[in-house]
Amino acid sequence: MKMLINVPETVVDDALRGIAVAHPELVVDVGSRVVVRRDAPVAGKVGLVSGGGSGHEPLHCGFVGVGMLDAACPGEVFTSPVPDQMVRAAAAVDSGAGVLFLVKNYTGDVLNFQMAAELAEDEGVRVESVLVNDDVAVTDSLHTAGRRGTGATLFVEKIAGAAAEEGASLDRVAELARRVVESSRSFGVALGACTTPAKGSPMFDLPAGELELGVGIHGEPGRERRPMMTAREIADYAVDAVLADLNPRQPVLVLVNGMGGTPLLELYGFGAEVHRVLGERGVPVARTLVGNYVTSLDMAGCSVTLCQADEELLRLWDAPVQTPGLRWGR
Amino acid sequence: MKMLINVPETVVDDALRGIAVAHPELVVDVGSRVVVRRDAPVAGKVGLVSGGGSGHEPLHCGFVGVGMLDAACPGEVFTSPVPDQMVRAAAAVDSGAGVLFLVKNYTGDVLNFQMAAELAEDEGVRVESVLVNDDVAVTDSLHTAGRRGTGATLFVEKIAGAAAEEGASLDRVAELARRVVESSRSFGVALGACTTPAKGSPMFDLPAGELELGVGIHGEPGRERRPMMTAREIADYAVDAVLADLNPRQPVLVLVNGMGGTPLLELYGFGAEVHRVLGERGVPVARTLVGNYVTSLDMAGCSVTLCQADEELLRLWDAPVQTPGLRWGR
Amino acid sequence: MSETALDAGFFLRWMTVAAASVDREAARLTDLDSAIGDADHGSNLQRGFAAVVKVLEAEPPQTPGAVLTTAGRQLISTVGGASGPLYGTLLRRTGKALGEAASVTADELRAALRSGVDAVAQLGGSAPGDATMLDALDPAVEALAASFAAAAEAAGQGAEATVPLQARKGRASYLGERSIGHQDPGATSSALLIAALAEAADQEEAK
Amino acid sequence: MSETALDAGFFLRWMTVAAASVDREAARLTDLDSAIGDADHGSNLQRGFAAVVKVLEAEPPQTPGAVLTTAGRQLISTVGGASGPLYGTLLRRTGKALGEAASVTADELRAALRSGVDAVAQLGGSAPGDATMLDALDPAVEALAASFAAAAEAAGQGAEATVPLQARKGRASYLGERSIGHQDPGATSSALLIAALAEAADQEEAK
Ligand SMILES: Nc1ncnc2c1ncn2[C@@H]1O[C@H](COP(=O)(O)OP(=O)(O)O)[C@@H](O)[C@H]1O
Ligand SMILES: Nc1ncnc2c1ncn2[C@@H]1O[C@H](COP(=O)(O)OP(=O)(O)O)[C@@H](O)[C@H]1O
Ligand SMILES: [Mg+2]
Ligand SMILES: [Mg+2]
Ligand SMILES: [Mg+2]
Ligand SMILES: [Mg+2]
Repeated sequence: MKMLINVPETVVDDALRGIAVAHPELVVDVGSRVVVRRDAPVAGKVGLVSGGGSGHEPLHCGFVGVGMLDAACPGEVFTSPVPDQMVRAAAAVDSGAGVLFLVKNYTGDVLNFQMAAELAEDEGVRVESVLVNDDVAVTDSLHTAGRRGTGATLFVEKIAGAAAEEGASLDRVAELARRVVESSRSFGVALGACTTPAKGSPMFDLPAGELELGVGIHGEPGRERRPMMTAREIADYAVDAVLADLNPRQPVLVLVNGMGGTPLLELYGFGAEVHRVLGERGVPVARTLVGNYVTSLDMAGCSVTLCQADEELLRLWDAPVQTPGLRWGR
Repeated sequence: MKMLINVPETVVDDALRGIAVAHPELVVDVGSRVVVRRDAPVAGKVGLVSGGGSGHEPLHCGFVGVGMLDAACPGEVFTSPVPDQMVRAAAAVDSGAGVLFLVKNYTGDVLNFQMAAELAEDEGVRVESVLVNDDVAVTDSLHTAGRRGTGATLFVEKIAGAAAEEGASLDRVAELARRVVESSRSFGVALGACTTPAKGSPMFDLPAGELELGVGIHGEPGRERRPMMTAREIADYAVDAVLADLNPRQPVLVLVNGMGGTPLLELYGFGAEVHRVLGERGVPVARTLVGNYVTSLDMAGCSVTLCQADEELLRLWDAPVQTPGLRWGR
Repeated sequence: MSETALDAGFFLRWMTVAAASVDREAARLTDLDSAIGDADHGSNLQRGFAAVVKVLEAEPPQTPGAVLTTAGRQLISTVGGASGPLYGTLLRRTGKALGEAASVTADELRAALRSGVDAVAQLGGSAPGDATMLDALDPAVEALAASFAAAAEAAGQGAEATVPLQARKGRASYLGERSIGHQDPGATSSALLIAALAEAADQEEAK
Repeated sequence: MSETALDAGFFLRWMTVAAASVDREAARLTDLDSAIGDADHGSNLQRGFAAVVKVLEAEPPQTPGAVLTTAGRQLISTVGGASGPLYGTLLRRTGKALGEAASVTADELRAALRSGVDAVAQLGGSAPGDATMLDALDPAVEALAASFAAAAEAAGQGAEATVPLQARKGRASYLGERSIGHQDPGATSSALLIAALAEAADQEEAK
């Protein structure tokens, strides 16, 4: 598998140097692997910190900026970052109003953020953590690591970010973030596997004419393999999987997310099918976002995330945001 | 090759329906294949119309909005649109101030826009056309169709769009657009071929361990094939190819463009290498944009576009823009 | 050359036969285009000629000239790409040259096709030898002086003669020397178009 | 069980042997992880143990406890993923339990490892049988009562015993029943770690 890289070992550092030149509004500490908005800490504002393995760009580094994250901590490709990064980020963004860690539910992310929270508190930073776990392909039981955090992370970071920007307290921002988590569910599908620089070959074998249902964003295989389906059938399947676990009584935010390797042309067509199913199921749509936001390197495929949005969440969703990956308003 | 589609025949219509649901600020006429900003025609404003084959998203439909295009005409995948579309678009966006056609230099686009211009003028619309031809991989001689239009299209649409938004006259906007064209050059590289829905298999065979230098954005093979190179080597090659044809005496706008199938993580790393070469060659950089903007379906690879920007071009580049694919300011 | 009068029915048959032939050969045309172009020539013409047949069936024009101008306009409105305006212009200009006569002779058709082909050359800024559709169309018009069959034969040979040529127009020109060794897709579809003309003439004779 | 006193040098050797073994087996660990995880376990530990060796060589700690707490801290700071905090905690807690003694007995090491392994279980919320590193570590500590060789043997068997198990913790748990039939990468690396301990002990005896 050919990649646009120098050597696998420097992929993340190289990307951080690129982010630095493309986004002068961010401070990129390549050595420590922390990306911080340039005006941090913002006086009186709760600091939002997220992070996780690299390979999901624009998540998380591309969501640092006004109205979203204050800092992001990128790990190696598909490997959660180490506590030192989060501790440093927390120190950089804490204005005294406390810091919220937004953590995708993977054992590695959970453990590293947990250690970081302890260390940061030792240094006098007040830290709250919110776990994002939206992927209905994984059952949330005692006998699993629980639902994965995937597309809903974007909703949580955006909405919590807007609240923090407005000056909400740490408890309030954390409560809103938890509400978004509870209101959001996702389902993902792969048409082809991704290739990590370290491995250099596709992470799983997907024969021609088959697709993988219920994939995560780390190139893990899914739970079921089926003969290839049309966009229409995939939309039916994914939306129904989400609705089996989320019964929206309010209009939903819809994220039609590309995994990285699927052309935007196809993704828009898929978005139309998602809207069609939602209409057929009687679910009204408040807002729709289509694009490559929570990716899995060059994986071909898509995911659907729904978030049932009350008026407050909707207002915060619409609030201005200015990051490399998400921008509107003002 | 698996695709997230229903049937190849409806791919463009399906995508247009998706664009309609995702972007209520645009009017999408699926039947006529014209995408227009909702407030068109804007009184006193020159109307900017572009278009071309589909498969390059967000170009062009994703660049319709305040500060950029007034309308876009998407053709079939990699096939230029038909004159009827441009005539309809021109009528929809003409406020009386005239319409500018921004045309990428491909025989099909040139001929269809040319016919459309004649027809629109017959209907009383004043039309000017500007040809974008930035790809240095193709020599511009009597014995070729001339340099292709690729990445510079984004610079032209953005800068001409900003001037039109400010109320510049048709002649003035056209003159600025031509200045951007003259000041811009591109070079593209493919690590893997793309697959069109109609063909269903990769457009050319690229053996493992080789890359294709000097590719366009239609899955055409390039001019030269070489053993695989590192990001560093590719940046050297691409930037030097551009600089052989453009000798910037002013700071440049840099577009580090992904072809669609290359992860953003890798693209940022490549962006860092492009900056390094430019530094080594003594070319100062004014602005850098990294991302998938002028794509070729799922082609793996990238292109580099430089535009030598005087103060006026730079000011217009920085002006507010609000489109699905490019957004900043205000 | 036969002096049979060619009426609107003949021209409708030409278009129908051409549409069927393009439909049958679409995959081959696209394959040729994928080697040196962008893999859409077959589907482009398939879409275009299907639309042509549809409009001609819905409201069959009454004169040879009207059949071709209608067909040409329809190609322009539905094909796109380089081939849409070029084939559209070929048929439109040929049709215009035929005027409003209810039927025309083969010689009149040949003269009209000449002006159609010249219009293609002018619009495309191209000449025979550039490895384009002109390499099939141009010799076909010349050979039409002898017979329809000779025209079809000349068009086929013209298409094959593009193989060793370096493309100088259209997308294939981007390949420079790498375009040598491939048959031009547009020349190939032009050969189909002229072969369809010969087939329509055969059917005419058999009547 | 031998009553040899194990000094800081012994623990430094353990870590050096472990690092070499992880380096050698990195591709295999990553392959196992790619079957049921995300294909990074090998490179994760390679990066981590390389950092451990570097820091231990730069400033070799003077006591067994300090060697292990330093190594554990270094793993936490460089590995990431699930295995970083888990292996880091294993070594840190084991090291803490060894206290500040200049040398320790094998029995003291076993007791310390017990508390290290318990800390892993607590941090991970996991138990033997979940198809994780605990399936190698837990039986290894038990077998250490007999000998280092027995511990290595038990860890290897424990790793193999994860093959028929359904994973209930970590990334592999997402696969549900599809995780059955694969050897857990973390259990495999744990077996390497314990084998490295036995090898260090062999070298100690050979001295
Ligand atoms: N300038 C030109 N003059 C004459 N024929 C041309 C010219 N440019 C392209 N063609 C013809 O058009 C054919 C390609 O048609 P098609 O694939 O449908 O359009 P596109 O190249 O836009 O994808 C070529 O094979 C060639 O025969
Ligand atoms: N909760 C847990 N308890 C014990 N061990 C675990 C747990 N979660 C994961 N592991 C171990 O970690 C290993 C995976 O490590 P690694 O691949 O480096 O991290 P990640 O899963 O984050 O990519 C698994 O094979 C398993 O042995
Ligand atoms: Mg990992
Ligand atoms: Mg085309
Ligand atoms: Mg073509
Ligand atoms: Mg792993």
